Amino acid sequence: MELRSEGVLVLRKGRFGKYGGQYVNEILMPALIELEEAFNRYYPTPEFQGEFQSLLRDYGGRPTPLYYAKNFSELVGCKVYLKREDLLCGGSHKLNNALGQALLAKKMGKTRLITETAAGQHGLATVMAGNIFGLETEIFMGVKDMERQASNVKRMKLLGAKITPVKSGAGVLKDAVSDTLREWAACSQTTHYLMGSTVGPHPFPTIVATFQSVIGIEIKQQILKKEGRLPDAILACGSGGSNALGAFKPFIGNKDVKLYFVEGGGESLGADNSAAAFQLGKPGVLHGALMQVLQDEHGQIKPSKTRAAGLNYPGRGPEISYLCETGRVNACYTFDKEVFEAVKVMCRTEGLIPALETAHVIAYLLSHREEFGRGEVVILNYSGRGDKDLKAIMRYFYGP
Amino acid sequence: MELRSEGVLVLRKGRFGKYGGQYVNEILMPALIELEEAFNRYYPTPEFQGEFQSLLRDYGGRPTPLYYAKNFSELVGCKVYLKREDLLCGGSHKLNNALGQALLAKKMGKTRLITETAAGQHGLATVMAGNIFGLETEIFMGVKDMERQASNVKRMKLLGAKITPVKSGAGVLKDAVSDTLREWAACSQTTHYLMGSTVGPHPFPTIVATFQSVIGIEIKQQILKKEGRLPDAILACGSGGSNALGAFKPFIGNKDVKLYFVEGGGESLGADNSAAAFQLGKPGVLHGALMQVLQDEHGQIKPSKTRAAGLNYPGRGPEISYLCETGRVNACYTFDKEVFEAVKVMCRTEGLIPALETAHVIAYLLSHREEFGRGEVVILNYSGRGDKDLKAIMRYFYGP
Amino acid sequence: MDLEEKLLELEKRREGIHMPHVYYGDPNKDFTLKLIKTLVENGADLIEFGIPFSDPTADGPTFQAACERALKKGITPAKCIQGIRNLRKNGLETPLIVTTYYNIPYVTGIRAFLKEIKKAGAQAIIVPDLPVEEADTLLDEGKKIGIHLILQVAPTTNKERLKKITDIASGFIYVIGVEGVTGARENLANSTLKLINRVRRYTDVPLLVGFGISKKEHAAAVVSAGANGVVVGSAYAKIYEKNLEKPEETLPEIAQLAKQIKQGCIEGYRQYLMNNR
Amino acid sequence: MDLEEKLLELEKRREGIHMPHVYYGDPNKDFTLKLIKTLVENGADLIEFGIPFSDPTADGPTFQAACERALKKGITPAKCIQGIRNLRKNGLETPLIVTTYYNIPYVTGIRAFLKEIKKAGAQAIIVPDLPVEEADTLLDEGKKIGIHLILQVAPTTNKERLKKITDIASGFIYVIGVEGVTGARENLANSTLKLINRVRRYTDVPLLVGFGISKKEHAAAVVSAGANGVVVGSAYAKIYEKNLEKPEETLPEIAQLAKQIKQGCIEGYRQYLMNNR
Ligand SMILES: Cc1ncc(COP(=O)(O)O)c(C=O)c1O
Ligand SMILES: Cc1ncc(COP(=O)(O)O)c(C=O)c1O
Repeated sequence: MELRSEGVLVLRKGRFGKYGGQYVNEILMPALIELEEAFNRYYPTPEFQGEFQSLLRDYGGRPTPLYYAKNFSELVGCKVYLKREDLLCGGSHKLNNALGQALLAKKMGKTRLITETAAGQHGLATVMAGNIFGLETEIFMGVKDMERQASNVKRMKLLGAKITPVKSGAGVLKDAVSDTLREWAACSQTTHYLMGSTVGPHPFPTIVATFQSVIGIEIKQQILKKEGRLPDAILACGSGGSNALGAFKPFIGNKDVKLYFVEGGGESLGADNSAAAFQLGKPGVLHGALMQVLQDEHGQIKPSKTRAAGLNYPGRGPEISYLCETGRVNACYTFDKEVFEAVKVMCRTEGLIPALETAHVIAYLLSHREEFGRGEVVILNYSGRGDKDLKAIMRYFYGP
Repeated sequence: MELRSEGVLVLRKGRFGKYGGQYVNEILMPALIELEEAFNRYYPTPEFQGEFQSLLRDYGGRPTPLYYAKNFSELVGCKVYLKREDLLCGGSHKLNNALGQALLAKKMGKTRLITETAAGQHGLATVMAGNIFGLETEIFMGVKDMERQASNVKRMKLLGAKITPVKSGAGVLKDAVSDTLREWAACSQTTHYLMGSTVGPHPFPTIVATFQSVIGIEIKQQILKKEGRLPDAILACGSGGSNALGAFKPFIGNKDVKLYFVEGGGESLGADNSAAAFQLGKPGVLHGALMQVLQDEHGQIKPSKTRAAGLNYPGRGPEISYLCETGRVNACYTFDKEVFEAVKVMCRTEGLIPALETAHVIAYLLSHREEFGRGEVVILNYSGRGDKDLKAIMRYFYGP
Repeated sequence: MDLEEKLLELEKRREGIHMPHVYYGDPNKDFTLKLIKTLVENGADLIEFGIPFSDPTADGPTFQAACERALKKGITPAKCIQGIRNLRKNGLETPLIVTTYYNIPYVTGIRAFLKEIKKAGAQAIIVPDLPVEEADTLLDEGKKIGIHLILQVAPTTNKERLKKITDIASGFIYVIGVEGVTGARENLANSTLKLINRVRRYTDVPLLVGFGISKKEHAAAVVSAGANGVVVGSAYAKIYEKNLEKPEETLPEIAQLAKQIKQGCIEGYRQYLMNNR
Repeated sequence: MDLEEKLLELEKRREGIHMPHVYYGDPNKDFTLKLIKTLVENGADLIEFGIPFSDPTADGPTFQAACERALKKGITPAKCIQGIRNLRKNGLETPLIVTTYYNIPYVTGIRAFLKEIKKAGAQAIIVPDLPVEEADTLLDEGKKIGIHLILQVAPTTNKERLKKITDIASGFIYVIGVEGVTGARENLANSTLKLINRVRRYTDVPLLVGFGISKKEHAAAVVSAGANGVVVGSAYAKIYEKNLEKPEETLPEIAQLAKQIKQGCIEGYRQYLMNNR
């Protein structure tokens, strides 16, 4: 059976090219099957759509604006629009997915949500959505991430989430995902794992991309209204790929729209100093899916490294892995130093403090101006605001 | 000459009943006159409106949603809608006014903005707007407020504002306003004082209320669409009154819509422990206008006290003073303790962390449920998010 | 003595006018009484008698601190007015010009307040936060009661406003020499001298220049440029605030500055006459 | 010895099967070799030979730590396979069931990997993150090469899946006794016994129960309930991890537990026969 989902050839269910699959323990298979069935059953219904869309609008603040960044455009020389996911309730694109999955979990009769978080944005979105639907939430978070995203830990705690520190491994996202999978194995009948990005076993990548594609759908309408034509390029940062796929999917078939996926270069592309899985990784199986992943020659997964907690994951989701493999999406990266400088540039030109993750696309554009012609219309998916990173940014520029 | 502006009788220019006026040094009079003329000249033009409205929409994120808070409604027993000014770029309603005035300043050929801030929200909005229009910004902030709203100080600094700590008096908003007026006296020909609330000499109260009334205009459209009728009540917190007037003004003539203005009760209504100027103050002249103000029997202005920095001002703007005097608006208050508890309730029911200022309206509704009938439609102007107050809130609930 | 008489007398004596500005009660009442005595004995022609206000937005750091200290000591407007009475009782003849912010007379009631200060012995009032636009009540009541409202003009005041202000001015006009707030300044702004010329074109009412005057040379310069005199405030306060424990010890230094300023006023007038021969 | 032969032999001996699970190289290679020797000498019938993986998502804290220690010591899959060779060279006859996560064979290539472990002397493979849906390649290649893919069933596995899994199972079936991850548990869940019954209805393939088994009583209970044996892993690791400096010192204690578990398996079988007379 051949399926075409938004321009991507799907040869086998849950596969994007060779990527994807369901590499999980038998314990979890029934939960995945149940989830897929529930998604197929509920998602297309008018009831689900009604409830979901009205929450996105009234609670989340959708549609988010597409802002023509005049000052920044003058600086870089092309016509730059920012898709303002930073204005979404909670401060990043994560709520699109969290609301959708929480609603689904509610319909499935689950009473509890678990998830992992790195930047804290997804954890925050999950507890927000959980509270709305009266679902308990438990958030797994690496101890290193808890430290560097301390303000989001506070927010989640205040909202009533149980926060479980993950000490194993390097105490970062990869380890938190592992522990959440372990917890899910113990409670999958009552509890939904609200996966935070387009990673993990099928059907998660598809579900998350579907919920996030509202971003790209809005971009298309908005840019047609503003420019009367499609953009020349769309840039998004990412690790798992949820904000990128959200923005890209409706444009996959529009071959003239160049798509750029910017991952965390970290300090350098040298050994163990980076999160650039498309530069340094190869296909492998992690956390339930075959994807591009940082690993050594023996197949041991390597920890990633970047100052942006939300990009600090060694794997790239199956769909973005496939799209980069086929060349439809350009895989790029920027280094931490450029990223911090990009934060400052956005602060000064447009009065906006971006999240460190988001600053990767800004940095990319700043250091690759020559790739974009003067009249070109370039859209940056502005995935989140920098409130969570305030401490790190201040320390970077003004010392401790 | 009798004017009717949105239902308020204006007997004399810049007066609301007896309140208002222009009690400033001669040095500043020319700047006020110039400002009034510029506002009258530019504001009604399609160019100004076009630029202003498109910034409000694309940069600010307007319209902000009107969210039916189901869980919170169930708790309090009436039908509660939140007007989501917390979703506005920057995290509060302040940007509505800052964008408008900065655009005006630009048209007037000013090169610099100065202002005062307490919660930091207005300072933040001012530097955002300043950066957009390429105007330098200097923010005066009381040293006590700088401490308790430290995260907003960081944001403003990062965005490039010059921040001038105000040590005089109690190091709070009142003192910062005084110092900004002093600074303005030295530079009014090149610099615009971007007044942050509906206070100060004419034309500031009118200009600010005009820019903020977008809130109420949207509320009216939204509630008519959602409920097919006007609301039974609208509640807003305030000190100067900008978010309250913004929400109220389009409803002043709709006598069936009850309007509640909630000021900061502080610790108690006892001596020097409160900011409840409508309870404890009387008419007086401060910072350029006649208004309801906390003062001793000799006419010395008394410092106000509340944990909410943004409500910590001894004066109530002229228009809200008038509306409360005539009884059109109910002047109410809540105490700090109730306010913190209200933060928690909103966190748990709706997944939203409100600003301490905003939590005043939530607290009022929680402690006065009996005033609102089961079927009644009540709108809370949800003026800002609590990110800036995270530290104080955490300390209140979990200790230092 | 009546204000206008006094101004006329100085005019006859061909002297520039020296008006020190003090805030009553800083750091205590007794000191202010002594301070005024010292100033008058050393060349003060008029006294600007400040009633402290909690939020003196036209004042710089020196006078803000002065107000704060006085208020902390429990000074009230009533006590200030009592101070005026005491000065008169002690035989002071120098005209007293009360300065305070508008909320102080407002809460008492404009008429009542003016009557009280008149009865106590004041001749005029300056309200730095009361532009002509808001001055009707005070003007009217002042006229009835016999208290001059001293109006101010500033470098920002345009032609139209200058005309309006000079038209209704009585007593003298307070020329704010710089854009900003009160406070001693090192140098005199060039614009101050231009401003004097500009105002002079509209009126013969005496012009006293204030804000920033702190030296004999300043006084000489503004008077020679056509002003009738100077207001000196923060410069005096800066002397005694160095020794708040025993401010009396600074009175000789204050006396010396007062003499110099007055000397500047006299020399300035001489220069003015030479220039305009 | 061939896996099926061994299982048959144990069946004939009317003994429950005891399969300890170790992670090779924790805390070093030598110890693991000694550990396996000790286990075999004290009643291990099969050995589940774990190749450490960086992200063992089906393992609890004990085995996570074991993997982490081994990897820190530089253990690689190649070294593990060398370990199997060494065991065989030293005369070990016990069937070896390799356990590892799917990425390890995936990066080598499934066929190459299976060939290598076969050549080294392994009989079967367990891949905890490989459900039947993803197992085709490994099943096919395993069949060709002669490596059993040991499939798992869990408490969450429904009828339909049970049928599907049991239909293609070979060697034995690994019954995951609890919802969760590996790790010694104090008590046996009631549901474990029910699950054995449920699976038994679909297949005659031997059933080995793992996850949480840590005591003789557990072994006895599951075997008497109809399982063919038990897998015990973390319980052994928990003994030597207390003395990682000299883990050899803990071998006697491990030997004792191994004997007890085996005793439980034997008693359980006896009980099973009595129950089913
Ligand atoms: C603001 C922001 N942008 C981007 C990301 C990256 O995630 P994804 O690749 O799923 O979009 C994160 C993750 O936390 C984030 O917080
Ligand atoms: C979130 C928020 N709400 C309310 C206020 C009160 O100001 P106003 O009375 O002008 O609306 C402030 C002031 O800083 C604020 O930050």
